[in-house]
Amino acid sequence: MMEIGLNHYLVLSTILFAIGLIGVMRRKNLLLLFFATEILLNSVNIAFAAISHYYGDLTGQLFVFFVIAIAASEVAVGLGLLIVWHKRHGNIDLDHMSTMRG
Amino acid sequence: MEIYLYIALFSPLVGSLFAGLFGASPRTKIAGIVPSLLLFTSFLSSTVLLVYILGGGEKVHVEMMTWMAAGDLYIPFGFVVDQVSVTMMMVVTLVSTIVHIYSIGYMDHDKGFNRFFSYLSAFVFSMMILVMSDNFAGLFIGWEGVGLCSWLLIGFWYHKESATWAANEAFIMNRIADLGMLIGIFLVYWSTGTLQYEQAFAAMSGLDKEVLTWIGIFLFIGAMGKSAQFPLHTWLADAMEGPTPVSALIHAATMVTAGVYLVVRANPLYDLIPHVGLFIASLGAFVALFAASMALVNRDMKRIIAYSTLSQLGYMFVAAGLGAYWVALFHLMAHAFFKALLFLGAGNVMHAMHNELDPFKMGGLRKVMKGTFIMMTLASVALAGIYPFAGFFSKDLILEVAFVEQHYIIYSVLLFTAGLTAFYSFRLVALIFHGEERYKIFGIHPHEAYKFMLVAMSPLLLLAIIAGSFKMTYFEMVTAMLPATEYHLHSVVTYWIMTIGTQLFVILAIAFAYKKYANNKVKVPDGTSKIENNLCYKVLSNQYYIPYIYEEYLVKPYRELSSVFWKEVDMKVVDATVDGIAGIIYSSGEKTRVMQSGNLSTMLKWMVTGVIILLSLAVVFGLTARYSGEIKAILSGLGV
Amino acid sequence: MIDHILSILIFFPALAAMLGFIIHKDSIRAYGVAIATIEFALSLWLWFLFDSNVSGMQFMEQLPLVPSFGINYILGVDGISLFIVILASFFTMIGLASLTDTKNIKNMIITLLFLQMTMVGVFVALDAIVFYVFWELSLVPMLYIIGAWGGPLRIYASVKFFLYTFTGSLVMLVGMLFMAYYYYQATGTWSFAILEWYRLILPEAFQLWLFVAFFIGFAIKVPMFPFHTWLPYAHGQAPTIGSVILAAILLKMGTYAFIRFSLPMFPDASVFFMFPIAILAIIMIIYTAMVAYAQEDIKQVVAYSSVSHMGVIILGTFALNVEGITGSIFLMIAHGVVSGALFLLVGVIYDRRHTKMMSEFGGLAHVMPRYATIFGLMLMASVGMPLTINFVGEFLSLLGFYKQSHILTILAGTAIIVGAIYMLTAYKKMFFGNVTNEENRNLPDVSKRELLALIPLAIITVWLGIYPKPILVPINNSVASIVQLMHDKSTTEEAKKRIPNLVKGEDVKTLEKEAH
Amino acid sequence: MIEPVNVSLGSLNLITLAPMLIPIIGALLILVIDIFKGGLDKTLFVVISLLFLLMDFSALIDSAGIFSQGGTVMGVFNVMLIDGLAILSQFIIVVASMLFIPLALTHKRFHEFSYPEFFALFLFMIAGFQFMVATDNLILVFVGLETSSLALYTLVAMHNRDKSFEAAVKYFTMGALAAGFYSFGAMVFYALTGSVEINQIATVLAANKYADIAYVLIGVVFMLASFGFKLSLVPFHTWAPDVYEGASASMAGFMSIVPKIAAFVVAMRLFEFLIHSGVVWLEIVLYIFVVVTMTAANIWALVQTDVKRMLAYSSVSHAGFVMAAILIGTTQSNSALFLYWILFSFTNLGSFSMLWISRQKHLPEHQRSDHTYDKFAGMVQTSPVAASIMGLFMLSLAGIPPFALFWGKLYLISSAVTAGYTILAFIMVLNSAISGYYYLKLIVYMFMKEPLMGNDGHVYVSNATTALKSIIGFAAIGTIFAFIALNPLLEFITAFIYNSGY
Repeated sequence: MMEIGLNHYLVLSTILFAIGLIGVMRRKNLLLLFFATEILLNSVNIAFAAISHYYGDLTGQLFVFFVIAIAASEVAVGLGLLIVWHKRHGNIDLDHMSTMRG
Repeated sequence: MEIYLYIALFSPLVGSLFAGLFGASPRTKIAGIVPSLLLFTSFLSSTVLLVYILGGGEKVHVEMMTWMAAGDLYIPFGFVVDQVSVTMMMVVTLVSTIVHIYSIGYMDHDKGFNRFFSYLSAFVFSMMILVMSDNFAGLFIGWEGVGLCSWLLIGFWYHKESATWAANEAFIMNRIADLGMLIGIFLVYWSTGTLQYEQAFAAMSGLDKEVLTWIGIFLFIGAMGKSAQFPLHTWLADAMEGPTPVSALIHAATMVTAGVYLVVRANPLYDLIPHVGLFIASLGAFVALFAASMALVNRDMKRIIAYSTLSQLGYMFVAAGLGAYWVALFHLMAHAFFKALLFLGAGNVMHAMHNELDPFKMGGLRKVMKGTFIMMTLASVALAGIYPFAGFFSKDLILEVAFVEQHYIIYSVLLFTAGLTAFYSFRLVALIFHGEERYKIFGIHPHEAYKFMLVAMSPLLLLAIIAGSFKMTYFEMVTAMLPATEYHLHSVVTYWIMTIGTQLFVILAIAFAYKKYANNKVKVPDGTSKIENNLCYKVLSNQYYIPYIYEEYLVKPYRELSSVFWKEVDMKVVDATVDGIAGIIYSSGEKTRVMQSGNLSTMLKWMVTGVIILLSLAVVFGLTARYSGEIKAILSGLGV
Repeated sequence: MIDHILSILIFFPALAAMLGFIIHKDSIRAYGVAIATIEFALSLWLWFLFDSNVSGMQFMEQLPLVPSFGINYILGVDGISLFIVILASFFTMIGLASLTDTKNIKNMIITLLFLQMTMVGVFVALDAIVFYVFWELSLVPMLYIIGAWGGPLRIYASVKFFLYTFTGSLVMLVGMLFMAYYYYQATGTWSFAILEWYRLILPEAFQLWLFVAFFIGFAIKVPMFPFHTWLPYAHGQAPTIGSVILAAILLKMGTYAFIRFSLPMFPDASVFFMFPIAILAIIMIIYTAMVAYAQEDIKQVVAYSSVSHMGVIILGTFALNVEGITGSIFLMIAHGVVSGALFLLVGVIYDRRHTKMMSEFGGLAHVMPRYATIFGLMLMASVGMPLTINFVGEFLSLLGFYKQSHILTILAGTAIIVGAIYMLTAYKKMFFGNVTNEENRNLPDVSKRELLALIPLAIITVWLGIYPKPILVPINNSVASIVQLMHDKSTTEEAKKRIPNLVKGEDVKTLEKEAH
Repeated sequence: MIEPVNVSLGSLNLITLAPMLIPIIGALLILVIDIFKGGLDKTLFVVISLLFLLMDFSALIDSAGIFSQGGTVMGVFNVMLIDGLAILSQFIIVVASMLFIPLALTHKRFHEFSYPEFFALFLFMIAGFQFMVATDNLILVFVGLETSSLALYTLVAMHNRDKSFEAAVKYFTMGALAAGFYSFGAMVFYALTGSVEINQIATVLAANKYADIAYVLIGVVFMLASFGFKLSLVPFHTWAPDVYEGASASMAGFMSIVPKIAAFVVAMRLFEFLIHSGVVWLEIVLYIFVVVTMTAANIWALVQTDVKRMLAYSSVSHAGFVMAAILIGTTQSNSALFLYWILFSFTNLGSFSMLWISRQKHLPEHQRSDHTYDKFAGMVQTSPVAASIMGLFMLSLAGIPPFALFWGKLYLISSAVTAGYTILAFIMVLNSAISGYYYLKLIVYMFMKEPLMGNDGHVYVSNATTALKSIIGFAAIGTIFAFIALNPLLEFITAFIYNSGY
């Protein structure tokens, strides 16, 4: 049985982060894009928690709490914007969102 | 005596300014009379100075004020009246007084009358500065001043394209020579530390031969321009576009002799560099022959006289180049008298003939223009150097000089030229005054000039006849300054053989000219006769194609090159580079602004791309740091 | 008041310009002329108070601005700058006096007064940053003048003028900052004072690149080949007054700066770059003269002729001896007067015909004899006729450089030939011949107002040509001190040899003076 | 039993928290007032905000006094850090905000100002920025960053136009990604050192001699990306032009100043120790960033047709310019950064305010965006004073002496020269030269072109009130007479920077 160590967590975190990044790049739907950013933040949370445990230091977990809080408020703001946008335009597609350019 | 110096110098200026006041007003006689009177005053003052100098007086030297002073350079407005300059002053003031008076009549009907006198007096003023200055810079002021006035006067009839063209040509060609002069002056300054004649010449004896040679060459280049020596000679013939009194004064008597004056003035320098002197003499001899040959076939009365002037200038340079400065100066003086006379006579003829210049279209004018006929004939005799006219004394002397100095080639060239001179002079006289009255075909009714014009010319006539008799007085005076070399042939026999031989040769030439042209068979050439299609004739009448060559190979390329410089180089290379750089910056903005597509997805991709680039840079850097040793080894293995 | 005369000279026009905003536009011209006249009188007073025998700076003013960074408001004049200041105020005055009616005349006059402030400021500033401030600031009014009152390509021309000069001077700024830093290293305090910088002896390597940095700024301003292409556009498009001031004063900033900065600060580099710069100058002289010859627009002829003449000024400057530098400074003034006058003259005909193409004219001498006369005089001055103002400068400049190189001087001397070629050709095209264009038949000759500007210039042209001494003496004294400074500061053998030592010569000269 | 935690209030040093607490209290107060009585006029909230900002300002002066006597102060469990950087940047933040708030007093009615929440959010945002700069704890930085950013997104969106929403969404999404980068970067540092305090991180890294340089670099990369977003370094700048265009001009002006100085301070704290410890990679990368940002933003600004968008790119370029100060990392350059930013604030505030007062509610047909160049054509003929002032700001931005920004550039370039970055100095000046073009373009339009048909000049001041005019006047005077205040300012800044050990 393999011992699950810090490195595994970190790798997991990195993989999740990469997934988040890819999602950020690929998604054309605003809502899914927000999901991708949540994945990003949460991947970091995993790593923080693991490292915090590794060092036996609470700072990391403190960070995690703050990240969670911030992610929550971000979602609030983001969804608010999304709703307004949807009300006005009837879609949440990124490709329709390019009146300003150049 | 200083007061006379100032009067002599500044009266022409006052006259010029006075006439200038009337510049814009309609023609008024007073604008001609006052400058003439002032010039006469100047002449009188010069005479006083001459008498004073002749009486063994010290030379008069004044320093009016500082002109330029910078660093070690100190240039005053200084003027000196010595034996050399007083000679020139006499020539200048005398001839110009006469020309002024003559012009009152000649320019009678011209609406630029007032302007003309203003220019003419200004010219005299510049010429006086030129001859009286005690330093090279002052000389240069006069030098350029006469050039300016010459430009104004040649282009006096500025509505004529040919006149303005000739004026510009004269100015520019003189400028080329002036550059040489200027460089000569610089060289004088940096090698002697001063531009005052006295100190500079005194310092020259201690200078390196090479430096002196260069000074001599550059100063002579200046002289070549003003005195229209080959290859800068073309302007003189074209300058005949100016009113005839101008040609008499500027392009015969005074300005063109400035070059000779310069060489004479710089005699201490040229004494030190005889090889340059020899070059000057050779060039002079060449020009004498060259110009005379062109005069042989020319069909423009004034141009013929102009070429003769050129030819005579050649004589003067021979004398000056061979060290016979006083002879050069003497010939200069004598030449001024008879040549001015010749020109003024030509002016009368022109007036009579309504500005017709082709002697072939005249003929038989002696009946209507007796006075002019006599004067021009005598002037031509003097020019040809027949005893006892002025030309004999001065010109034969030059031949003697060449002979005594054992430059036999020069001597023979000059001798031959003397014959040519006689021929073309009398060809002109014959064509104008003798033979059939060809002008009648053209419906012209010639008339003699005003009396007072002829009277005004008479002093010149007198001098053209008797100037030779002043030879010894002159010699005594001027040799106080110039090397007093007397040129005596070793044996009296040789002397007589030479003199008589020369005279005979000249007379023969005259006779030949008369025979050929003073008859009724002379026709107005129409380009069909055999002689006109002769190669020689063509070459000569086209002035050896030199003006053509200049036009084709200098002027045109210059114009085209200028155009290329502007349109191709300046606009398409220099400016386009600047605009191109700006354009590249701007267009790169235009091209890359698509990066800002406005699409959020793209923007996010850019951010991630940024991170990836940074990460890969980090990896590269990390690897480089890690394997720096190996990389170095590989690189050194590759010979980097 | 005497203690602050320079500040007054700088800020009086600016203050007046501010007040000008409240003046009604019908009386603004009178106001402008009055202000400019007072300014000119002040500058003459400055000359009156100026002690010609002192070679150093006079009327120094000093006020700390940013002492912690070594920036101080330092002013002073010496013989080199005095006359350019007077010239600046003079040209503003006659420019305003002869100003023709244009749109927005109020803006124009206010702008000109601001421009005057910057012009005076540049020439009296003795702190590099203060200098730089005025140097850059002068671009702005000029930009406006060209851009708002110019010809069809005015915007292109003005922006090009601005950006080109701006770029160059920014490079110069880096040089200045490095200079200050070097001073800081040497002394432990920051300073931008030019006179302090004079005391530094820099290693040659530093001198070389600093020289280049400064050179780029100055060369574009002058403008030297190949940085000159903004000038024809600027001149071609600018209104008359703009061209006049540009040619008469603004271009002189570059050459002045060479003498104020490059020479005394980098003597070794000056010697090192002497020949390359001289070659550039010669290219300027000959090449631009030829380009001028090819022009079809009379204003462009004058514009390119400016470049050509600036070449002689540069050459004189890099003669690195008293004769040459004195000559080049004198030529700056001379060229200011003459080219200013020529641009005014072109303006005269432009006002009448609204064209500057020479082919449109011909035979003007018949119609406008006075105009032709004054033009002729200025033309002769421009080609360097002795007894006109230009000759003194050209003669001394070339004379000076002859000491350094014979061949190059001969090449540069062709200025007097090529200059004559294009000028005479242009004159011939415009004034000689018969009146071919009917529109020219009834042109009025120069008016009183135009004469008001032209006559003083004509008088100066002749007067200073005959009697340049009152100007030459102060210039000479100041230049002598700079040359001596350069000699003392130079480190290389070559430089010591090229830059004359005047101390030995001093005794000889006094002896000579006694002898006279 | 759990021991009661005894923490004396004195050791908490709550005074360090005072400047942040004041705006928060103000924000809460506004919300409370609104709860009790809705529909109050915006002037009330403007005044309240101003008052609280003033109090904030005096609290800052207090801290400045403490700092200048006793040096750096830590407080609240060593989380708060009051050093020169913190104080200077807070000064800039608070003063700029005070100048910004009155811009709400427009002549026309705009949607956002009718909500009291606008002002509350604004004050929260200020507090967030203050937190960001007044700590070296990465957590608190993160909290401050996000507080202010989230408030900012909302403020942008409140302008209530299509473009504003689009801008807010873009800004928000990219901001979220940047937050992800930030937290990842912080995680890496935490993993390496076990600490989230910059001081600690520096100490630990130095102690093991940067053994894990590769991991450090990864952390740095993510931090760079995060701050690159905030500072709009190319290629993380793409939000800037769109957001500036979408936001109201006043908000855009605000964004070009305040958020960036906060980010600069954090970047300075984080990157300079790395550079100084010899992370050459960072130096190279920053060099590239500086050059690319300056140049690319400049050439994009060249081709803009809208003034506000041009100013957006110009702000990006200026940010790149100032980033050079962090790269150089000497006391002089850090002082130059602050000096530059103070002077830049005046000028940029002025120019955006000029745009703000010319804001129309409805665009005419031929006008494609709010502030096209065409709109300003011939401005000098109809409203010469406004045109002159706008021209002044443009000249200042272009770095024409003696206007404000010139001195900033001067000092910054001097610091580059002094530190041996001569090539960089040349690149900087060449970029200044390029930037001259687009600033000049506006001047050309205003002064040298003929006005468009039917433009009576009213449009340029259509939105002006006394308050707005005073702000602009203030900015203009500051721009012109900057050189008078320069010396005290420079001495003050240098002393603070030097005493903070930067």
